[in-house]
Amino acid sequence: MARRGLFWPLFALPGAVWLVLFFLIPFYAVLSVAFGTVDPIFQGPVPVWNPFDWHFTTMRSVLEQLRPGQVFWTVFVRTFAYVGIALAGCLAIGYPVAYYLARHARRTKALLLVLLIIPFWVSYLMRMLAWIGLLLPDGLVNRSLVDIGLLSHPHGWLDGQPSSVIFALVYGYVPYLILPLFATLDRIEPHLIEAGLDLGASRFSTFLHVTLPLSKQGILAGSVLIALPMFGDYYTNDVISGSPGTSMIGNQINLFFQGGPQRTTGAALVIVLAVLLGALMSYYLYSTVRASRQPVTA
Amino acid sequence: MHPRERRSTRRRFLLSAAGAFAAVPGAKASLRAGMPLARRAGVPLGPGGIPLARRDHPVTLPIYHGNEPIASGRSPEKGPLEVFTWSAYINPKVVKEFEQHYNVKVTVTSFENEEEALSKLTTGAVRFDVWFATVEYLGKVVAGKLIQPLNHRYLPNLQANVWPSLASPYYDVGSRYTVPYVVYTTGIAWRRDKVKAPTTFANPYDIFWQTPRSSGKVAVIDDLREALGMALLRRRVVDVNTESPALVNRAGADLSQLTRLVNVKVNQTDYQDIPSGATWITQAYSGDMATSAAYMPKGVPVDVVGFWRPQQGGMIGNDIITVLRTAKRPVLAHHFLNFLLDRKHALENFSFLGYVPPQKSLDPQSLIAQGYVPKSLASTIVREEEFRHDRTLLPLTIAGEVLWQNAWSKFKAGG
Amino acid sequence: MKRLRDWWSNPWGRPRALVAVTWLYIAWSIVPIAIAILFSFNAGKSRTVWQGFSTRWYWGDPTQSVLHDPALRSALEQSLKLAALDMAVSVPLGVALALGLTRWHGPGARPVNVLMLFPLVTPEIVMAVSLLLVFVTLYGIQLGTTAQLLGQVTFSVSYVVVIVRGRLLSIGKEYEEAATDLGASRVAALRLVLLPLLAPAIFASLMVVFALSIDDFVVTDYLSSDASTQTVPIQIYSSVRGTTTPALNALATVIVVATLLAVAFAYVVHRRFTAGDEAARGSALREIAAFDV
Amino acid sequence: MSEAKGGAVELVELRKRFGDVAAVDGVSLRIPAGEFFSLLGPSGCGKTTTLRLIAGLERPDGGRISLDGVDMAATPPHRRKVNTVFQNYALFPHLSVFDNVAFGLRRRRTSRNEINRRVGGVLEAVRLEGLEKRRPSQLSGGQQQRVALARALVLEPSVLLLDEPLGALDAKLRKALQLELKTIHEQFGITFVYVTHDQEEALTMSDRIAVMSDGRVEQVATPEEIYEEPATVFVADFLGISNLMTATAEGAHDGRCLLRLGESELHAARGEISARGEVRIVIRPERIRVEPYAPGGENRIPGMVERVVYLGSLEQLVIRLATGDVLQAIVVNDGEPKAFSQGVPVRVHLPAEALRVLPERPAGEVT
Repeated sequence: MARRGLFWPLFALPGAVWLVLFFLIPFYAVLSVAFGTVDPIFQGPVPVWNPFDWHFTTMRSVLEQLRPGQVFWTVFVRTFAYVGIALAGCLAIGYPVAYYLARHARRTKALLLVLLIIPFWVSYLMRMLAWIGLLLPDGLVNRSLVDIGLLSHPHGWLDGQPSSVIFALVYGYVPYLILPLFATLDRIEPHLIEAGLDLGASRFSTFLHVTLPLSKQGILAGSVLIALPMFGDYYTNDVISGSPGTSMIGNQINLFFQGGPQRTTGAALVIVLAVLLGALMSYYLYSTVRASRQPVTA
Repeated sequence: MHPRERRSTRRRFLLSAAGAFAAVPGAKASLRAGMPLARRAGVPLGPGGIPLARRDHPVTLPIYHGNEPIASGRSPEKGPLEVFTWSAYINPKVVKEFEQHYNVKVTVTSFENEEEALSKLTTGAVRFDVWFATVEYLGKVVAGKLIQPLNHRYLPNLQANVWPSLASPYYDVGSRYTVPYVVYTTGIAWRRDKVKAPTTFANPYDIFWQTPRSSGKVAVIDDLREALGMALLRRRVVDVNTESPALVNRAGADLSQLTRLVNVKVNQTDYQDIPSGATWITQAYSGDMATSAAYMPKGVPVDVVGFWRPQQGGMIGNDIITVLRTAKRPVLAHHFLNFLLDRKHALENFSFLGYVPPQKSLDPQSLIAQGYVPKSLASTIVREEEFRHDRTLLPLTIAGEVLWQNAWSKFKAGG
Repeated sequence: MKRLRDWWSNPWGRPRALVAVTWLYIAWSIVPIAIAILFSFNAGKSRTVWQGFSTRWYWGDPTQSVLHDPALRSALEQSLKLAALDMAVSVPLGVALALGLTRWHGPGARPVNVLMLFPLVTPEIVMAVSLLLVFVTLYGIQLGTTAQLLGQVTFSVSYVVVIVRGRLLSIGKEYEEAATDLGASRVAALRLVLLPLLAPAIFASLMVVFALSIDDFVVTDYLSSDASTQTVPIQIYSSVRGTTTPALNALATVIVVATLLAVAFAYVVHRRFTAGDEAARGSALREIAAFDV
Repeated sequence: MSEAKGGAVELVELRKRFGDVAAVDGVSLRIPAGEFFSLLGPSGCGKTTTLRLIAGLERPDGGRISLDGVDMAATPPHRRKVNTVFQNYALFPHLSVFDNVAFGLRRRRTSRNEINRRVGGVLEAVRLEGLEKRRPSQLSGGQQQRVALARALVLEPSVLLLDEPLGALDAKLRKALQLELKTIHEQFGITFVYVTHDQEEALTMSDRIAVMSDGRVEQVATPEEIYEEPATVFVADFLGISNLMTATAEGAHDGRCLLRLGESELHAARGEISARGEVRIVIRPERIRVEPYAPGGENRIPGMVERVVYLGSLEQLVIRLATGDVLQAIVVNDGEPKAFSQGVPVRVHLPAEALRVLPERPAGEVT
């Protein structure tokens, strides 16, 4: 009978071991490096595995740089601003589209769904590549704007403009928002909306008082889902701007890891980022775990 | 037609001395790890206790017990020879010739930048025979026993062909660990058709700071030593290896000012951005500009590209080739080094790279005459005597590295 | 004004403003990609000025085409190789984990369940950094294809679990019970009944993993060792800002077309598998979209 | 064909808990071979769990299950000579009708010819010939139900377990299939254990019925007994509309129990006639005689018609007694002009032979 009890856990075992080996322990390695030392010659990180022997100098100095006016403060504030604006942009575009698709599209629904899914399957950097081609000084955007007289000479879209970076973030991440939003909106029973209309509410107020509250979970989950990777993004900024003036927190971490031996500092920054995002992450995990339990009880 | 389209990535790594990284808390970390920071009789010590090489302080690199040169008279091993270098930094034709000559296979693996290469080599994540390095890290890699001393019996071309000053350079007296590969200078490249020349400014470096309506069209090299070094030269600081916090921080602040003034870009794509017009003013390596002609759009003559460097006191340097201590084919590796120092192969490399090899027999004027380099870019040719008075980026103490890294980090953060 | 309001708020008509927004968005999202694909067929070197149709950047050009430029070709090969390996490892691993987590109600199930969700929400750079550090400081794993595969599987497996688990919950236990009741051992019930019923989800997982792997830049880049382990996104990243040729567009196009073909194929297979299963069939698109995490 | 093939099931003190809930709480049953045995009760009473315990799909926490005298505790479900028709049939959607039915035979490595023969035979028995190649989703509900039946029967089990097999079908189809199931039972002669919450279904089909509540068996008896002689308040209440009243019993007199219901005195000839103290008494609506109002009479209580519900062949009267109790009575609609209409005073006759005294269960056990 013991075999019977082990049958399903055995299925979970390889995956669980994998996650421990390649997710949990690696994260601990970041801690061990951030609170570890460096080797005297190459200044490479020497992890300290025992937490009782940890050194806090690196972290302390990173935290000092996080005070208002210091380097990391500037970068964090800029990152939060970019992500915040990009998120608002994504919602402003994504919500109406998801709403239309879920509520009103009928015959065209399947076609629209396919069209909305296509960008989802096109590599992120390919989509950036596409825009870079358009935004180059002699690209289509500049040429059309000059042709119709909106610009007197080509604009340097790729010359380190914060607006271009935010635009690219919106373009890059909005597909990841639309699908979860659509899923949520699609789940709202039509009769709830009919009930709203029946009870004398206008279309708009039905939306405001029925649809919007019911889709709140989806909005939050979708927002977290795209905000988290945006916080760690460095490549969008790299390919669209390349100027220090638009540097984000991901760029700083990348600088420490791919550009030099100061991985200890990089690891400390990673931990700071993870802690700051912890609230967002736990919210998302919480709602996901709760949602995944629903079908069982229903 | 030079098939150079793939050369993009190499640019980021050239001369990437202490590299594009920053180290806010590094100083404390290194003290904690017991770094030797003492100065002995006025000679600063670098990482591993090896004195910092300066032109007036030549350094004989120590040979450690257990890391001696290979014995003479051995025959080359069977391949494959594994070479670790910047991408497209060797003419594939030269590699093919070596393969045919020795009847071996050569695998050329490229890295993204010197720091990445170094950290991969030190962690044992990769293993190679030959490694192309920079002078800035030489002390470290010798003290850390990453590379092995050379046996000159296998390298007759070194004394025969190479400029005397680099056949036994001050950073490695007697060429115990290294042979030179190519030389280069760092200057300013600009579009003559878009902006005024650097020479029209009282201080030519002010072209970066004082060209109106150039926002987004100005770039510096994505290398902390080069970029900060340029800012130092602008302030007429001649010691580009200074460890004075005031000077280095001021240089950093000057660069940050560029961010505010012209949204300065930090990249390594000067060699294509100037021809394409994406950039009008950039800090540039001589070798990169030498190949401009290959990147000019149709109908734009190559002479719209200008390259300026001071008559005296500009930035100059060279790359080095080493044999790794863990090399599995050390004899073959020595032969490879010697092969690259051969005049014919050096010239083939030059035609591919645009970077001048320090060969005695290569006359700069003849390179221009033979059409390797356009006349308008004659200033990209490097001559041996320039090494006497120009500035070279050299190793720093750990504290110095940290200082430079901090200034760089601040600039890169857009602060 | 009134006419405008009526037009907007006609309770029976279609919400025209929403129609406009939706179609504008779709145009905005797809047209740039279409243009980039178009320029991969440019006869000239420009990525911005049309100079006639040609396939030189795919195979015509003897040195710079995707077929002939060793860097582009190797990036393409490495991308496809990693995607295949990632699918081969993470799908079985994820299916097993999903089965285990759905059917096992022991004390260990819940922590694993939560742990499984973490890779979905961890910023990629955090994962990349932690994997890099653990590989070089603790595991001694050489960077390169192996390390890249381990990294990709780590974030892919959670997607597989989420997709498969969703289907498992909708299937319920009764089919397995019926099978054991009819004399099938638990293993036979799994093989003959549960796995065939999971087939649509497994196909969806394969496609999602393929796309994740092909698309991944950060983890793959951090764990790459040399030029031979560069993938298409890395290639795009490192050369997109320069004056590269339309060969880069061609490279990206190959990947886009490969992905879309794979998705279309998966969709067709999905429909076949669910031919008798109306409930599953309706969700086919959504399952393929598979982001209802 | 109706020869018994074994299949005697015995459950002894069977127990199963899910968390805090005792789903099966000490069930003991003895089902002889060949019987059509029903487990009847409201949802959540433990009848399905009992069935699953017999099938081996759940492990009991305590007690014993034996089949033909052999303990089956250690036998996994796929080795038990017991098969199940699941509530929603659980037909494998990816397999054809033929493959669904052949599934179990293939697990037993039956030869191809034998499979063809037996599947053909059983499909004939359930009248599904010609549909072998269809997928379950291409069948009607009734056809799916038959496939599920065929799939289980083809394995020639000793016991067939049926978990609400008609639950998903419409009323008319249910009636037809009830008869069909009964025929198949007779044809195969094996034991049927039938779970249902539908009392009418249980009454029409079963040889015997166990009424369950809260994981316990309330009563095991033939349909007639269950209906006529409910052993407990629960059984009485669950089977049809019952008129339950609380009265005071004063013990037996001449084989009848003397009861006081308010002012009235009643005699009951059935049930616990020797009971004393407060008891529950029950009478079926159709056994109540409604008479025009007149004072007095044995077992007769005055009342007033509150409502008349027209049921087609019958009429249901809701009558409020002088004692305050409300009764339902059924009278045949014989075409006479309506004698009893709303507000009319009547006299209600509760015949002693129809009036039953129920044993009072300890407090807390009755829901």
